[in-house]
Amino acid sequence: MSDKSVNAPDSAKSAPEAAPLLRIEHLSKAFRVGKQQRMLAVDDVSFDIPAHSVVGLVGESGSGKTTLGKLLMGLHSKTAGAVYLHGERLPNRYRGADFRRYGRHMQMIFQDPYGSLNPRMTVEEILTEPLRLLQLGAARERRDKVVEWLLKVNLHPSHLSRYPHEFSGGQRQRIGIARALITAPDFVVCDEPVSALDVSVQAQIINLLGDLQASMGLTLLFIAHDLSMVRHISATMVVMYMGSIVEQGPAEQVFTSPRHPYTRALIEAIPIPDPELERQRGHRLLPGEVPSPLALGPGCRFAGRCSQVMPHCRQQRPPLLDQTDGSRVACFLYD
Amino acid sequence: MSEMAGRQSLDLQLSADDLAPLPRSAAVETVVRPSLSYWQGAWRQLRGNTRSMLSLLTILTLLVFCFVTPLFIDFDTSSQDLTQISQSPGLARRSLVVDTAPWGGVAAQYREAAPAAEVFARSRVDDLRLQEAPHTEFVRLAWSALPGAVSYRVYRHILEPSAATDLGLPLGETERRGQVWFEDRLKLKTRTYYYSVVAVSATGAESAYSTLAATPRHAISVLDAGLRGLVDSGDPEVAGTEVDLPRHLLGTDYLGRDLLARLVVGGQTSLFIGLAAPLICAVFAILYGGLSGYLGGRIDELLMRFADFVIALPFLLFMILIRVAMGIGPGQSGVVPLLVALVALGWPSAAKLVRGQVLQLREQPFIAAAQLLGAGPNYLIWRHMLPNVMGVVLVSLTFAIPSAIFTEAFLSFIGMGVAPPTPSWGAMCNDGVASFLSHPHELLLPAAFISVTVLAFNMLGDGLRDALDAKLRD
Amino acid sequence: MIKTASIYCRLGFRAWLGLALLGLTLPGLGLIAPQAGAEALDFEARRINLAMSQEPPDLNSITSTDAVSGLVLDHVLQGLMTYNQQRQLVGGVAERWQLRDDGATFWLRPQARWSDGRPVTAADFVFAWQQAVAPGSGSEYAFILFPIRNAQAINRGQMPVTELGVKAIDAHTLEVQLHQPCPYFLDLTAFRTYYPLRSDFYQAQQGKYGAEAANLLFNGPFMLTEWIHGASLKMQKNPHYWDRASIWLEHIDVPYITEDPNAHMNLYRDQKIAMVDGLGSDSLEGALQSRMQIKSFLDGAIFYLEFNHVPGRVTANRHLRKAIQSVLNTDDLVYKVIGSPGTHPAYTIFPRWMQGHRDLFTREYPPSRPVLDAARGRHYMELARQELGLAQLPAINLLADDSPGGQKVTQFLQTLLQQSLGLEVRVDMQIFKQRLAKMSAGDFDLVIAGWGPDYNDLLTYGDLFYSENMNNRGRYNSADYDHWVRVAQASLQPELRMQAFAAMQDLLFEDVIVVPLYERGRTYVQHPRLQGVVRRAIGGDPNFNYARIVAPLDGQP
Amino acid sequence: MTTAQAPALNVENLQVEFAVRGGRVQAVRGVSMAVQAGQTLAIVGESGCGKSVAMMSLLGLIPTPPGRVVAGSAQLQGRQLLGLPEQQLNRLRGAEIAMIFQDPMSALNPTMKIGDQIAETLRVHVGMPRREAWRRAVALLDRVGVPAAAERANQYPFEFSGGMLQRAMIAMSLACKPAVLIADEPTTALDVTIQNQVLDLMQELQREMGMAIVLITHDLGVVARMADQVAVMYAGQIVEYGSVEDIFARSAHPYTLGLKQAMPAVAGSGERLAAIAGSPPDLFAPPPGCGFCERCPYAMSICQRTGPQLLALDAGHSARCWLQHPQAAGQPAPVYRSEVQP
Amino acid sequence: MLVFILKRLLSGVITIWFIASATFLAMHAVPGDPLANPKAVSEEIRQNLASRYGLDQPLPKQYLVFMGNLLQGDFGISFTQKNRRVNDIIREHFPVSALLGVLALVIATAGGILWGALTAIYRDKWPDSLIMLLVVISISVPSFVFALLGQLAILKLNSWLGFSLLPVAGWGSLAHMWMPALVLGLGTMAYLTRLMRSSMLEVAAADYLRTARAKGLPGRRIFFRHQLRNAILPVVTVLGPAIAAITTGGFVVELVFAIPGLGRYFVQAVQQLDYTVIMGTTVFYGAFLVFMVLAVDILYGVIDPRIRLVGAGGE
Repeated sequence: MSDKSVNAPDSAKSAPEAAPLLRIEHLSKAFRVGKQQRMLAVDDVSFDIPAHSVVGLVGESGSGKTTLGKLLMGLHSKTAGAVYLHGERLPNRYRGADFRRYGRHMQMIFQDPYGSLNPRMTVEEILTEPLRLLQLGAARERRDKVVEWLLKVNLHPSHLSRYPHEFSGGQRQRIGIARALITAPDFVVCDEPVSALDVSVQAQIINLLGDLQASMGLTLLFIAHDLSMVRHISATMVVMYMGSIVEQGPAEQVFTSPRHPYTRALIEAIPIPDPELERQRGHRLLPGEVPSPLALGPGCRFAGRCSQVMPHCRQQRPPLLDQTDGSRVACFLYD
Repeated sequence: MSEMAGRQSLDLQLSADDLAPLPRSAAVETVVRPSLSYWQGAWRQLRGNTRSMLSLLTILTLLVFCFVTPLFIDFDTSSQDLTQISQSPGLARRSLVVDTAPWGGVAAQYREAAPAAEVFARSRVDDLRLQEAPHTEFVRLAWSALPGAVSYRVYRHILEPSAATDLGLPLGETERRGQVWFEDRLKLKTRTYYYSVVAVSATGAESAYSTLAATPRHAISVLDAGLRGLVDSGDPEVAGTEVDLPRHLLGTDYLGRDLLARLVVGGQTSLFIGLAAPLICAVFAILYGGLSGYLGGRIDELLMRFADFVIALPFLLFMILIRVAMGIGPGQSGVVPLLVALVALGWPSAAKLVRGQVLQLREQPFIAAAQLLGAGPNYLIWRHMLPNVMGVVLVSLTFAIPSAIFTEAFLSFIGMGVAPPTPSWGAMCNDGVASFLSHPHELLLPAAFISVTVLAFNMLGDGLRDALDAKLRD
Repeated sequence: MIKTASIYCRLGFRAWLGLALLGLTLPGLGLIAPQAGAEALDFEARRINLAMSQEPPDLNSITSTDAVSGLVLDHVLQGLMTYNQQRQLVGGVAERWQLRDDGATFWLRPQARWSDGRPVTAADFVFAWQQAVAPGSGSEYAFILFPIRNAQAINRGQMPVTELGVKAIDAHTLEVQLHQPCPYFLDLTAFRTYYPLRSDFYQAQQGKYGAEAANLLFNGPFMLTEWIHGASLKMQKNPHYWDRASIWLEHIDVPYITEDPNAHMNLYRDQKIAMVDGLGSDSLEGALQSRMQIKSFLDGAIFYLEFNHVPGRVTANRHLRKAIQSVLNTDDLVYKVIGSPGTHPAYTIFPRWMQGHRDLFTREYPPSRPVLDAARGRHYMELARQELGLAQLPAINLLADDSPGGQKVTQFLQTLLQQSLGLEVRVDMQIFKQRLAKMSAGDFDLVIAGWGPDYNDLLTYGDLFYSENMNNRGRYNSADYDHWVRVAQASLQPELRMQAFAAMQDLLFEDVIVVPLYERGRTYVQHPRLQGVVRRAIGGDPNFNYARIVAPLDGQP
Repeated sequence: MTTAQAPALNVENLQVEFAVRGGRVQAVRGVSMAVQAGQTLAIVGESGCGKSVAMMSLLGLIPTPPGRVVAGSAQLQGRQLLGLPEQQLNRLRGAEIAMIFQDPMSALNPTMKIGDQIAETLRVHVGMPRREAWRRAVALLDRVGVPAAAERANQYPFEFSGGMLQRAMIAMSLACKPAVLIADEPTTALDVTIQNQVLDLMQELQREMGMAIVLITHDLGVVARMADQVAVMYAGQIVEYGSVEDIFARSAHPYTLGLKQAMPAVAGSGERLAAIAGSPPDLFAPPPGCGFCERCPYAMSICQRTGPQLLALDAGHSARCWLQHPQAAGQPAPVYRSEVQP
Repeated sequence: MLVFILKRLLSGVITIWFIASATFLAMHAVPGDPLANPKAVSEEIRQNLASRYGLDQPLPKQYLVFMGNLLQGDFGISFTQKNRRVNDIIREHFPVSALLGVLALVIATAGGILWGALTAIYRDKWPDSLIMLLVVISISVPSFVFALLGQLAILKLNSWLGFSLLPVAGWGSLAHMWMPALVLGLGTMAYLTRLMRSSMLEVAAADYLRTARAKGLPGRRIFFRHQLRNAILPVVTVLGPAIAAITTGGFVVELVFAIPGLGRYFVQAVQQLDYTVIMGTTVFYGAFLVFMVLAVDILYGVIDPRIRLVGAGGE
């Protein structure tokens, strides 16, 4: 575990007794689809995010991970459940003042490096905006701070007067990171920050994020569909499937010895960049696809694709149960 | 395949220098291209488009032509030059000043003996002559009396008559018995006319015709010339002198009004309506559509339903109705009712466009990012949404302008546009249609101005759309 | 990456062009469709084709008011009296007649028949006239029957229609009682409101009389056999018409209805119609170029500038009116602006073709002509200003309608008054009905008005400024004028009447009741082989009852 | 490597340019590669490196103009592909050589039934009658694992999920049993579990039909799983070429190494990722030297001046790097770590 | 789909109610007297007329009466066309406008698709430039000018040929319609050509077209089966507004070519303040347009399976 030191201060992992920075309790979000139907995008999700730690959230598309991130930020109203920041319950539906209030503490980095920057604003305007809106620092200092952050994300002060379209995807993502972090928040949701980027650029961003997390003592919720990426950056891993958590535990452990059949299938599906290993391991195919969230049976949502499905899996939903080692799995196999 | 290439490379001998490690460049990246904002970029793109630039130039020229030149040149749109009615485009002409005092005519000798009917039908008036040199103020004809004639019919043709049924315009019939003269004042032009005189007997029988050719020269009456300050009207010697009439570069209309002046001032009307209506629409559309899209939910539904209603109104029918319902007071130009009608019916499509854009923008991450920073609705709308909506609005505005100009022209054409004497290009077309065959310039000139304007705005719109699109794709 | 279309569809360009042309010419297949009766004249079938500017709005003779309906009605119906080819008043349905101070008797032709073969009887006239004055019919021309005893009271709803002074003595004798002596009553009976209606047929239509061709019964030379609204009309010779022998034409077809004068001209050029009426000065040149025979006639309409005489209006000031009179150059207006041959400058409201006592009225009593003098005009203006006690004369409103001809004159006047008098004139351009409403309400200072005759007597013009006449929109009120009108109304002495009209004419000039502008001449071209078309100011115009087609010469189309 | 058999697809010195305002972009700068029947060649590289353009130009799919194949030859089972007239090319495309694309949703005609789109290929190339073609299309859909194929054939693309669409796409491209299948990032838009299914399907079909696959991808994991041969492309050129073992176990180019080390899975958990700094050169004005030299941690001064040729290392393994020049043997070279954590 | 149509029908009915009310309001706001006549009418006669048309009632009452009649599909009796029911006027004249409009629309659509496709195929070559030049001319010249020129052209053609190939004006046979329809459809054709061109180019760059080429389909098949069909979709969406523009924009053409369409009646009715005809025409046109737009939407659904199968059921 010592090799984690670069990414997260030891305290984060070794002090579970400390109150979590963010506590999520029975959080749900339902969207209305059409006139009658409701779609549960996030379904009764609870977990803690300890201060100064990196929690990874993985799942396939449609698993509700981005919705969860937006719920935490107040960008969606909460259908049920609660989120506590430093023990303070966050409002269910945010108003302007709430954003101003919590904006200093919580920020978000977005997936799409193209859509996340206003194309009509210069880099300076984009980076000054958070300071101005949250009324941080005097006008004079703001510029210094912007320059400081520009350098921190490896951009040049001469870029201040430039527009987003003049930058490459990686550069834009770095501007996005600077915008989110310039207010020095405690907690940042990174919503698939690298999935739209090339491999070599992904590494740059991940490194940058890691460095900043360490130096600022940030708490990150790192949302991704790439398990190896999550494993690389985070201490804890939360796996979601169709709006619910199916497994949660230390990243390394979840990655190397997954428990939930879904997690296992997910990990097995990742091609390993080593031909020999790749050829050695058998490919157990996870059949089928993520079913429609609108027509769900009473049972386990994974039952339809699960290789170890049992009859009562189809009748009843397995609860997310704490395991002896502190991880949690929602599967009757571990009941 | 690769062996060959490899061998070539291996032949190359490397020196120690070659193998020296390359000094590391700074980690901080630089961008080489010059910085351009969205609008700068779009402008640069637009500038590269010859057609758009030509259109822009045309539009600017038109605007200068209609709005700036009147500041320096006083265009008189209402003064009527009755000596130069429906003049084709051309330059100044010399004109003779003539005295137009009423003419007493010439005396006739009676020859009472009426010949037999068939003799009368074969005979014709003699000595048909011009009493004075012909000019455009009047042509005075006289002839010898024909025995048995009670009156004479006078005709005028522009071609040489070929038969008794081809004498041309029936100018009139002499009213008094024994009147053997006639004064023609009907719209005379400087061209050759063939005058024919036919005698009519008491029984209504007509004699054969006599014909005379006359070519009037351009003239202006003493009275008129005096009124217009071309001559000193007190001077008795003035008749017979020559004066220079004012120039009408693009000719005149049916009241002798200067077409150039009317085109300039008409352009003000047309362009004003064409620009103002879409502009007001755009402003309203931004407010309405922006509000609708931003608020969303029930209000959005309600607002959009109303917009749909307005869209569903039969456009031209309602244009006419609203315009007529608004009415035009005495002396008013009627621009306001037209503007109101255009705006009242024109805003919804632009509003829906804006709403669509706002809905799209609302989902953009940068809006969410600003929201997270506690940006209020005002801030979001003004700082983030509006600048991004402006491009689309601008393009739709450019396309709305020609259609507004067309609508104005159409309404004026069917007589429901601006009120005369206010000129507008459409109203001028309406005026010109009647005389299209004889004086095509009265229709073609204003129509050409409409066409050029519409064309320019359309092409500019095309270019603008391409330019803005290209910038969006970056 | 640059994404563009590449050309991969290698159809030959010619194939495409062919396809495109095919698509465009597909509608042209309709060319094969036959066009029956499409020629302007048909000698064999005795048919002429015409175009009208609009379709007849109302073919019910008792309510009809407009000229287009009048044109049709004068072909298909006939009153007691009628006008012949020489525009003289002759017997129509009436064979003989007698006009007295207190009434008139008409003996009807026994041969007069309705188009269903039944005879036209005196009762048909009684019914028609009663209907016309009945308040429920809402006839706007009811007043024209007011010389008949009790007509006005009935129209006001004060008496039952049966009290109308008209009786059928027997089937062919009609007895009329007059309210007061009416020297022009015979002329009135040629007017459409006096046409007969057969009660059984009329009532069988249940209020739809005149709505369609089938809802009409005819006693005139022609029958309306087909009426496709807005598109076409067809008239056919009435086999039951009493004077059918003198009717040569078998068919009058109106296959085109359009307001666009250019379309009329183009149709004529294309030999589709036999006549184009109302040529504007602009179409003359083209007509001359193609050597068309151009004709003109005075259609009876007099145009004048009417003032609002209501006290309080600046135009009630005589000097202001004088000022306008002394600068209004009608010659320029007629010769240069209107420029239509046959249109004459007017100096009185009595047209030049109306008979006086022995000669034409205007020859017997030539009207005074104003001397055009801008200086004097301004002098009058100054006088008016002083009388009105104003520092500056206010802008005055010139009410006008939005017809093209109206606009021309309006703009001419506006500029003229502005330039020569410095009088600011604000044009109040309104759509037709709005202008009428404003005129009736007296909401104007100046208005360009026109008047067409209803019957062949100077009084149809002269009583326009009678203080009780509703058509006196300027509300001119002068005891003198009223006196002379009453003389002209009641007297049977022609000389005295002419003197009365002359007195009105003098007052018109002296008091500047209105400023006459012009007498409208209509210019038209008609097919050279079409003859006998009657153009007239009184009665429906043009009239084809006596028209005939000259046999084609060899080799001529 | 067997040389007895002629390669299914053999590309030599392919050069592709795009005309842009003010000049040309040299998108593909002399690419040579070969793939045998039943084998898979993976082309790896970052976006914009020219890998897709190279393959599309073989099928005449790049828009012309502005695109243009400047030079090179490409032989499909010994037949020249480049410069073929459109009609002859049409006979080969879809029949002998087929291609599938990254985003199946946009790559299928939205207004045409899936079954029709598959049957269309058969009708055009084999001349099958309509009904038979439809039956075959259903059978193909069934073969690629689309459940209830008969009904699904009647549906439109928007009614399919991404994974199913990609299966349909594969069915369509393999309908005529082509000798070569070019797969352009076929799984990038898909979730891992679905990617796994699709890759599996491709392998299965390859075994069954024996076609050669050219797999364009940026995911080294997919390469490791699928490829026999690998071509690493950078800035329009192949910088390293070899068997999959060569590339993974003995990578000879700093770029290949950089790509590998940038992957979190390779880097091992908790370790700092080895990012490649900077970005690829602008091919509008390619640098005179090595295209990677700006970003290369081992760059020497010659790299900036002269571009290296492909240097053969072993049989079938070559790299475009001066470090592999015999005279550069003493230089600090990239260290290859073979340990990959499972 | 059925639910969708029913829903749209309902909203169409509400729209028509809105149109009717708006017309009623606007019309009664027009100053002037519908009963005014060039010859003065006595007060009694006026009263007789007013009660005949119900104009003596208070405005709200008139509105209710009007709405009641509207529900029964009765527009009343014309003020100026004495004794004629507005329903009859519409029944007789609308088919003329509609026929002309349909023909114009057919010409416009067929021409637009054809020319648009042509320009896209010959992009940046001379046929493209030529057609686009014509398009640009067509959209920038007012329709009344075209109408006049069109008529003149027929006249010249006839006199050059020596016989009447086409009638210069009037109504009756197909030959009468073709020039007016062309003039009427010209603007829309130009617009559709532009739309089709850009749509074709957009589709040409679409991925599925690349797929089609990769499948080795012959050019013709790609063009017709893949490109054209998808490129026509946006054209279909604007057909609704195009129908509106064409059917209500026919005044000028109807006037110039002496065509007994409804448009002319409307202008006349406004000038004559013929209340019932104004109401009738506007409401009828409004209803017609509402249902044409609905029809186009349904047509679009038929052509585009994405709409047809998913329906318009919310987000």
